[in-house]
Amino acid sequence: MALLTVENLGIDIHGIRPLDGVSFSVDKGEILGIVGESGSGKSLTALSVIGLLPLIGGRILRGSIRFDGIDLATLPEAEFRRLRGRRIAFITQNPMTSLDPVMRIGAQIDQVSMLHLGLDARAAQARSIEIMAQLRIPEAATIYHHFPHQLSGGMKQRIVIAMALAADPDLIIADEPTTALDVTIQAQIVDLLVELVRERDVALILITHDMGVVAQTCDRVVVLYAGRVAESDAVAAIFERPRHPYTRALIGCIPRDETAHGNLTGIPGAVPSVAHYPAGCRFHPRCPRRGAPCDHIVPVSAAMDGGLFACHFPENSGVAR
Amino acid sequence: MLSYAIKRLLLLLPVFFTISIVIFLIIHMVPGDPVDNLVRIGSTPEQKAVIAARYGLDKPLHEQYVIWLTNLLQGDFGNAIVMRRPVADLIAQNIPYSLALSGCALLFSTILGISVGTLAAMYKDSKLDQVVMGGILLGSTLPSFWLGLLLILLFSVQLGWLPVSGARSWEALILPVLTIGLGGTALVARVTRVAMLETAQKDFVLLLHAKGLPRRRIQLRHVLHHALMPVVTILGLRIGWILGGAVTVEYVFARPGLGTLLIKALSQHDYPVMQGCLLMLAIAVMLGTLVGDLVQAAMDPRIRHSMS
Amino acid sequence: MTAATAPHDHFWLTFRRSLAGKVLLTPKGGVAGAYLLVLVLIALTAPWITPYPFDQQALPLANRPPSLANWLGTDEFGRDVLSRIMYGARTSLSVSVTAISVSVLVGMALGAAAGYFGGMFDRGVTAAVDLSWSFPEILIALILVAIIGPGLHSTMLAIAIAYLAQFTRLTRAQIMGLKGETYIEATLSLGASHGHVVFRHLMPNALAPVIVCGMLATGDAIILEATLGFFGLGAQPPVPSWGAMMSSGSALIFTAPWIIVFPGLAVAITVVMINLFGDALIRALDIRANLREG
Amino acid sequence: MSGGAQNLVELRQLSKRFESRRGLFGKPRAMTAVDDVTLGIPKGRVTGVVGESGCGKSTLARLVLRLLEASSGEVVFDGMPLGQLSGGALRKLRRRMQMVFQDPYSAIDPRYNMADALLEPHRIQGIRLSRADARTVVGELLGMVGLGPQIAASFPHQLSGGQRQRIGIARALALKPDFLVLDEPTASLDVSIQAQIIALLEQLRSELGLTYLFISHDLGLVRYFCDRIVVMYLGRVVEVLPQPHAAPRHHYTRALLDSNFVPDPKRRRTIRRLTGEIPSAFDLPPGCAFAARCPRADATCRAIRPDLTQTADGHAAACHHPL
Repeated sequence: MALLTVENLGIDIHGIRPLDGVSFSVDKGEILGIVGESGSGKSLTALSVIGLLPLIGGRILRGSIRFDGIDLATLPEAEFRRLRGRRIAFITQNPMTSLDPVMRIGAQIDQVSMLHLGLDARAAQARSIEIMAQLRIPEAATIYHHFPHQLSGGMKQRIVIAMALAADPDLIIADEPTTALDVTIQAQIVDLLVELVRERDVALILITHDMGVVAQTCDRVVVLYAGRVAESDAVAAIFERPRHPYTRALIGCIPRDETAHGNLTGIPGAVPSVAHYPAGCRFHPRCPRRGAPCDHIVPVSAAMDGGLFACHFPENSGVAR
Repeated sequence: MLSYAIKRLLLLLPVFFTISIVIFLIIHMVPGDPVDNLVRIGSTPEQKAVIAARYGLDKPLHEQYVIWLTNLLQGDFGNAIVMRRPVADLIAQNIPYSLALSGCALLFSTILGISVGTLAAMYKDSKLDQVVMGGILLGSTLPSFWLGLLLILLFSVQLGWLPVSGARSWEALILPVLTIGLGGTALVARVTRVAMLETAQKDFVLLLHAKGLPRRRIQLRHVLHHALMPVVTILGLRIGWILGGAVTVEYVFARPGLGTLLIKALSQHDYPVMQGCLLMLAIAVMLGTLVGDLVQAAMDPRIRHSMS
Repeated sequence: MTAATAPHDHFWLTFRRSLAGKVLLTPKGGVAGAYLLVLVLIALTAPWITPYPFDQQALPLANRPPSLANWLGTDEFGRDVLSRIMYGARTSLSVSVTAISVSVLVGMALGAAAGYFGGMFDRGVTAAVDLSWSFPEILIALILVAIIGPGLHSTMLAIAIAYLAQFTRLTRAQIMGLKGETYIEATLSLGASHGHVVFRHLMPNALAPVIVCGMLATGDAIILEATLGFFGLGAQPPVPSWGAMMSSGSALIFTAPWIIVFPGLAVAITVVMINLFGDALIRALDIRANLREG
Repeated sequence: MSGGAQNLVELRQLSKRFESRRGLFGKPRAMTAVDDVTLGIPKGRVTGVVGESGCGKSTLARLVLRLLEASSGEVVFDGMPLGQLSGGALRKLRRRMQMVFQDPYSAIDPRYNMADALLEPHRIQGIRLSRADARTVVGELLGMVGLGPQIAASFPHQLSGGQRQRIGIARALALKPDFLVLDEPTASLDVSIQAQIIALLEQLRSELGLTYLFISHDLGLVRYFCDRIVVMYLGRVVEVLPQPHAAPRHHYTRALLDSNFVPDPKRRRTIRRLTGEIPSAFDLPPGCAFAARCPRADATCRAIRPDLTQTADGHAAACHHPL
């Protein structure tokens, strides 16, 4: 039994349904990548798991989210609140805007341990400074008294990570934690996250649009396209023998050293918006392998060698086109 | 923080001089000989000469200004032409009434406006929110002098609960404060509501939720703090609104005060009194802005640090 | 609705998608639009449609409460209050619309020049605007009227100057914001002149918020006109204006409250309607909701 | 400079300083966004400029087209020093050098439909077109960037990011320029669209014989797309790679390369931390700007600024201890 199992998740936001039948699971000590382009529903998946959909006017329509034996999809808000920040922590995309600008750094980290672990102010401060030091924040005791605007982007993201660690969570969800950062800083933060998972034995869901980040960090991957799971598998398998044409195309969009000129072509067309999802397989208008059933029959998710894919004409599976 | 306050105060000096020049020039912008504007109609040439010498009217304009300003800074605002008393006395006599009225109205608008705006934002789109929005619309559109007259009609004439006019008792303060306060409340409530709703969309609020903080604590401690910053700005900047409201409302309720004095001076063309009143109002506006800035700086470390 | 859409349907569809449709088909926008249309019609045709001439005095009929003959009562000279309110709409509307139009035009020119070219000119304009913005419009108008003397023309001028800061500030802010848009830089990189950038891109895009703000300010200007009139500094007798009517009526509040209640009501309803219409316009144009806080 | 190819554009000791002041009482401070850059942009090739935020790459792009006035130094375009041209002559010359911008969402006036947007370059340059000609021009430009003629009547908000960027490219090509500055043209697009746009740019270059200056923060992309790579750090050129896959000699380029996430789980990089943060461009150290983060930095590096020195193969690096 995995730590978190999401099954057949569907949500509704003001009458539109941006997620449809999303399933995945993640266990302790494991990094699960959820990868997709804009509008794929990857951030909404994160909000569903931490129960913050109502903030943006959304609700869970169907499916279950099982976390350590608790069904989060039906958990009352009062109980969910005690889980949030305590056992499930969240790291947001843009560190520049994720900290309260009028509150000292330290107080923002203290909040978590005081609220969830019942620490007094002194103990919370000691704990916060210790975590900051573990995250290799130089002069943690000084930075503790700083305000957010006095720190760089990379440092702020470390503070956000420190907040996530403050109550010793079991699961961390990081929503594009490096997208807003510079390349060299990105590498620092990603390395830090990987180290955390290995050292603390937590589960990490890493949401990203970057197949490169996935390849370098994740154990398993879920590829989302237009609110549905296209494919999920172990990271090595996904890159070695992608079954869904979208997965292959997405990997092919990132130039490598050996990519020859003219071989980077992208995927034709554009990512559909929620209001204009096509019928059948949502990828079919852009798919090179599409056939007769693709434009009206939704492909059922099939399992093979530990991976799942939803395609009528999968690659690398012996099914003829 | 102290150095910030001193710097802000220093920044006000050029503003003060600009305003004082404008007010000084009023007397020269009015058609006719400035001397005629400073003496009673029918004064003798001797009387005119005395005034002209006193204000240095035969000297170049900039020297006149220096004389005028020096007198001002020594508390000499000149003599009222029609009311025939030192302007300083008139102002000193009237200012407590205006301070009481504006102070109460400001307090009333701030407290009620922030509470109502916060409630409306927390229960957005509810019946309560709709009622508040309607109240805001009315409060910000009804002409204050008319509202004052209606309140007199209702509470003084029909119900007989409160005095019609004057300033003899504290009850006489209620209707004027209400009249000004409604407009002020509407302004504060509108800014508070919009700012709360905007702040609630910010990333850091999402992260506060993700940390598991209770919703109410997030709203009242974090979101409200940010929402109050624009409120303070608006209040500081538009403290003149309250004072401007006071001008008309004092007149409607026949209360003594700077507003009544100013209107009287305007209609009697009593320029020294006019200048004195305007100067006092200008100083009040400047102090309002200063207090607004300081409160802002106290609330937001980014502003405090921006100047050092 | 199949391929053969009737012309009528086509018109309806076009209307619904047009700006006018988006404003007028909301409940608030529709009611406010209808009221304002009627008010403008009354103002235009007042000389021909009022029950009585506005200056017809009948001293024996003075201070009569509302009756079938005089729906809204009569004033201290026995003049019909309803007729005077209808006539007053002419004064109030023309004064405020003219004043605000002048203010918008001058403010846009100043604000655009300051925002686009920056430098010393911008700093001067900004300082003047900030200074005048912190003083209430009523105070500025009072001083101006005191200097240039009472009357309709000075009221207009006073209102125009009192609101100048607001439009200059808004236009400047708009231009400053738009200046950062990539399409401005893109246009410059094509070799465009400043004139092209200002008149083909910046001004057209800055226009909508300024116009809406001008619309809302017209409501405030009506109040300002009424206030000046109330102090006896606006329209001079016998020309009726809503403010002047209340000025003469304020002494009679205990005996003939209708003289003051109804003109005030006319001001209040008109201003509320202008605001409702402005809100509908803001929504239809999808402009920032906090436009009102300047 | 290198490779024998003739330079279409030459930058000579180009610098740009921004003066700023904090508040009324603050001391005026100067930020050097671009510091003494000398560079040739060879005709018909793709020159890439790569660096992180604050390295001055976007400022450089604007200096090259004289959309910003340089503080010192000059830009020579096809033998003409841009700094000496009059306003009118410069505006005329803009036909030959164009720019594609980072943010396609705000690159087109929201009030313009695509036909108007595509015809604006002609209008600005005072080229009058008949109705029929205008329609042909719009059709051709749309076709050139792979869009259908029905797009002509749409407004920006009706188009996707990728479509808008295609329009941005078409506008830049409308006057048949020789030289395009591409300022992170794919940075705000989805990866699948980014690859489309890059493919389009490659195709256009070979068809039209264009010269590109490609600005990016993505070393992987630059290495794929460009013939020659210029690495910038805090306003200075620290390395010029004559071929995209040449081994780096500057430690910063090495770090950038190490920070790249290769999309291959079998080639996981060993965790090698580049410590420290990018310093503020306001108070630059006297020596090598990278010294604070460099594993090889010593006293010399902190005190003396290394010059960009070139070897025979056209490879240049500004480092006291090159790799």
